[in-house]
Amino acid sequence: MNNTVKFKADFPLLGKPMGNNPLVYLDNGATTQKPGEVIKAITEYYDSFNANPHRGAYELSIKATDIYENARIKTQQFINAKYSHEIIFTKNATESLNLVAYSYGLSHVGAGDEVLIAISEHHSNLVPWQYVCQMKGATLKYIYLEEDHNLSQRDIEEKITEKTKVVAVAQVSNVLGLINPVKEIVERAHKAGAVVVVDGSQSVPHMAVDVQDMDADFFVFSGHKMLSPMGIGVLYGKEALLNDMPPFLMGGDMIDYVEEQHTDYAPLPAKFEAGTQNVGGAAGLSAAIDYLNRVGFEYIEKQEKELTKYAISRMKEMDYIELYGCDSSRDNKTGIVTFNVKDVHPHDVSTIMDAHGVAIRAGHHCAQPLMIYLKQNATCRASFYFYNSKEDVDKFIEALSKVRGVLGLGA
Amino acid sequence: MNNTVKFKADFPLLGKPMGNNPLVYLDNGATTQKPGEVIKAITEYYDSFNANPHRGAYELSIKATDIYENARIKTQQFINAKYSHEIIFTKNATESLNLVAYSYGLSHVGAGDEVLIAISEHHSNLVPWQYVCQMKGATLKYIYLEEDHNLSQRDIEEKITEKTKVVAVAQVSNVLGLINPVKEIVERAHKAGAVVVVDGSQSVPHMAVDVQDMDADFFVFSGHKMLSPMGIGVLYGKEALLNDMPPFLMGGDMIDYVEEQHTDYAPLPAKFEAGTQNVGGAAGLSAAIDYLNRVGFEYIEKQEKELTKYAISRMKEMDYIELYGCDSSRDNKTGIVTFNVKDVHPHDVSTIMDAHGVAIRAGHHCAQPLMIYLKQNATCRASFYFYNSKEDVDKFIEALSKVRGVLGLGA
Amino acid sequence: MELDSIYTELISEHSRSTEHKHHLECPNMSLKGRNPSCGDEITLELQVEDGYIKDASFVGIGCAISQASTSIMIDLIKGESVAKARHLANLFLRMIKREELTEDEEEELDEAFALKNISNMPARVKCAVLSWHTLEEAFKEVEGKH
Amino acid sequence: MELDSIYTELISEHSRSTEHKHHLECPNMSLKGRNPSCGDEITLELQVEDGYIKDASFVGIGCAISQASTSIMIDLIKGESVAKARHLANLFLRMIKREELTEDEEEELDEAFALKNISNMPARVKCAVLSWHTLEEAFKEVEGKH
Ligand SMILES: Cc1ncc(COP(=O)(O)O)c(C=O)c1O
Ligand SMILES: Cc1ncc(COP(=O)(O)O)c(C=O)c1O
Repeated sequence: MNNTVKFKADFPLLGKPMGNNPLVYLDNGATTQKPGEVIKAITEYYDSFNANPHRGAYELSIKATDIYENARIKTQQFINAKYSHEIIFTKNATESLNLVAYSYGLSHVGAGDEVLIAISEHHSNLVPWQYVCQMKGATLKYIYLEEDHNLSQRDIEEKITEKTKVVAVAQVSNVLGLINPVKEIVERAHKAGAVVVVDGSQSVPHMAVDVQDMDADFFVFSGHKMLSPMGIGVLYGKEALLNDMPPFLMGGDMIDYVEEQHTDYAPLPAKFEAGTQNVGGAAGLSAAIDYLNRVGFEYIEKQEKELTKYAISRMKEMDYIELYGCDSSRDNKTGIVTFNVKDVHPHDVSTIMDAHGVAIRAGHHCAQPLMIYLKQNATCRASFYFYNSKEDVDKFIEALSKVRGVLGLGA
Repeated sequence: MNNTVKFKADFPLLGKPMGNNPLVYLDNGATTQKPGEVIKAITEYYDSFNANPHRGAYELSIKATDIYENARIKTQQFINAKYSHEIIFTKNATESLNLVAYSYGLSHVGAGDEVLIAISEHHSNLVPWQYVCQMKGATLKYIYLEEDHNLSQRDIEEKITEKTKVVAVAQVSNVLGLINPVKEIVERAHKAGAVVVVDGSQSVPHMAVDVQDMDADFFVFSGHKMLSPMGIGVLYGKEALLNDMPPFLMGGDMIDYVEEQHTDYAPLPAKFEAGTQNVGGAAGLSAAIDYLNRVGFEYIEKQEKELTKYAISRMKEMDYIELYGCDSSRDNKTGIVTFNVKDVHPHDVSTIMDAHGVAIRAGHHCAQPLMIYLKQNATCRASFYFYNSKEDVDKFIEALSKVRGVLGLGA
Repeated sequence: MELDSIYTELISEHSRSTEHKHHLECPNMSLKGRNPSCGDEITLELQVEDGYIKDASFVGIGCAISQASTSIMIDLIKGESVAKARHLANLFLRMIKREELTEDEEEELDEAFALKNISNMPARVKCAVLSWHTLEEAFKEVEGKH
Repeated sequence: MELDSIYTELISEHSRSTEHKHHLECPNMSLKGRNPSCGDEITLELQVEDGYIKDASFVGIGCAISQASTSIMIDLIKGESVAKARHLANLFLRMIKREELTEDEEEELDEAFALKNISNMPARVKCAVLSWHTLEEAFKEVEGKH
């Protein structure tokens, strides 16, 4: 049995047919499927350990607290944070980014300052910074792209200045699938006195990440894109920064003392975790990290690289396919392949692929400024995960080759 | 087989022992246990329908969208909202309250204005209003209590004035367990031109709620306190108010058009739901509403009332027990019983009860201003749900009667 | 889902047709319709005189289904009274909402009836109704001005 | 969890004892310790002369475990050198963190060793260590001033 067959068997949904066809799931950039043991971790939590953590002195609540805090420690180790209290649980990467924008952004960005982001950012790492700049009279600047769709080296060198207070950039763009030089960006930003927010939504699931080595000030990601349930996300922040920031969501569990007109906030991490947290989600995240560690990022990266290389080579044989972000000269391509079929709208492509059991994404991928920049109304995206196989790519290519025919266009 | 035995069998965790004793779970005010069919709804979602909703044109994503949007419609019907787009999903009641405070509060409360809340509010409906008042130079005022711990009628009559912009009050206090006259408060507030935020965290799980009849402007609650998984909460808001409000969390899925320097936000409900939502949580919430509808609030209210009456009568026989909120003259008591054991700290009470398998809460219950007002450092709380039985109360009383003895105090 | 029940020959042909895809010389009505989630955008141009649609055309981008639906719609409404066009829009939107139509009504929709199967594809419904909604909105705006 | 391994007679007695629960006449050190989640609050008062703890007492409210732990601690440190008191605090906190102690060290802790089982009750650990932490903090503050 080869590896992907073995892995696929761990995922209940991947064995299910889609209509009359076996499912070929290639929308892993949007969300991944969940292995049985992650689903079981959720079930077990509700079957045997469910209670409100932190709030009860009874055994059940202590167990729930353990599960929750162990998930924090596992997450800390997973991205190599220095302290577990630098890990804040949120509901998704979007909330994590909003937390940074509201709490750090609004209190550290002022009139005349600049925030620098990449043109390829996901809306979740873009709209909050628009908001901060509008509220504060600051300027939002963009890093544009090279010919090969990598971030412009010149922009990185020239646009980080003493005016820059925050640089916010994805480690991997969810459309272009290219690994950005975040370590270099962090180094330049720190020299200029700016903090760097790294959006790891598309990197953490696919490659080993070390936030200390990268020296990111903030780092965010979503559980659901890395085998975990929905409703759990992560914000990493350096202790000193988090300590200095005002709280964001306010309410139960994030306070030490509340009087009628005054509140003392709790220390990290509680300070940023208001209200009852998603312990079932944290249990799932723990199980997902265990699973990923067992598969190993060496294998994950290798498998995704092979699939991507193979898919791109097959697509290049089809002269009516346009590719984006697929010609990087830097050996930094991940498992995301964005493309268009000439004369066919992406939504028709995805409908036709769907009829063949192949699930891909079509649209703006929450990156409209990038679409405008690429002069595309919309694009198609296939995104792989380690459980995808060469056969999946073959089925994808086969379905793709039928698209124009269905619409009465020549091949 | 009597009803509670029947119901208990639906809840996997309620059949589990706690140490050497069968579990008597009386911390339902903190979070409830989940019936097997809710747990199954989550499992089924991840086994068979998991995808990112709204974002894909393929079948799986459409199914996920259906599950998510059906949960919205079910929630609408459950609290009788006028439109399903008046239902915004959040991660918990705390986020819902913060959304209202940040989005409505910061834009509608100004210098010299007043926000009025009850002294018995949960920190989640208190600290955000402190924040709004501090940011805006407004004054935070309090409705204090009558002798019998109901909200002061005089304060309700006198403290809602033209200066009042927001009244925020729980329908049921999580410490006192008394139903507050929210309909009357809404009427008075509307006459004065104020909006009313009703915190339904402790009411929605236990009684039929009709937001249109109550005429609340905003209404919030958490799924996990009503049989649902953690990580899903609800904000109801009147369409016109929500339409006028600026967005809160910003990012994917809450936009129509994003340009480099400008964003058009999506219409309701998407406008307030940024990022990938907790579809598994919504699937669980749907199943929980189905379950509650089948049990019926008539039964739920009756059972909880009986248990409470019985528990209070037994506790009144013990002259070393002090009760809070248990002498209302208004027939408005719910299944929450807050008390202290003379000369014993609540944490010792709860540890000793726990050793007998009885799970209760001890502490400030996220209501420190109320604790200060009641001149209590902390209190104990037993909170019932419909699956609790008279035998549970007996075991609770039995354990309670041993507390002082364990500490070498006379009975 | 059966692909050929969606991308029928008729729809494919209309989707590629450029017959109505141009600017009018002297439109007296023009309205933009947009589908944010698809990035689709069409502008409908009408020349309405004495309550009749003398001429109609469109420009813009969109998927095969929205393009075909627009082309078919213009075929149908050109030369008809505004009242009739609004009636047809109403029928079409009801059909897509899966409301039961009479046989006569189905016949009235003519080629547009070929889009009925789209009602089974929630993700594409927006594409099929874009032009018809835009038409409705255009007339509503005029009405509002009276 | 066995209740009698927690609420032993010794602990119950100390928790009710008022021997050390009063203000000192002339304390030269005093520090507040608080447990926000319990609402517990003690103030430790010390009279330190020539590196020795001449007298010690406390006031405040708390659960049986925190009161007993405080009472036992004061018994132990009264009359001892500051160095010895800090050494004992260190031993106690290590014990509660479940670190292995030698038999000698266990003996040094004397009655405080009776609180060892609290280390199995995560929810109550904070109660047991409150006074010891406060003691540590008090000496740290003094140190800072030199
Ligand atoms: C009255 C009341 N309001 C708000 C909350 C906060 O709910 P959550 O912690 O689920 O956000 C609670 C429960 O803790 C509550 O009892
Ligand atoms: C690069 C990137 N950033 C942020 C997000 C937002 O993640 P979520 O929707 O889980 O909040 C996504 C995924 O949608 C993404 O791909």
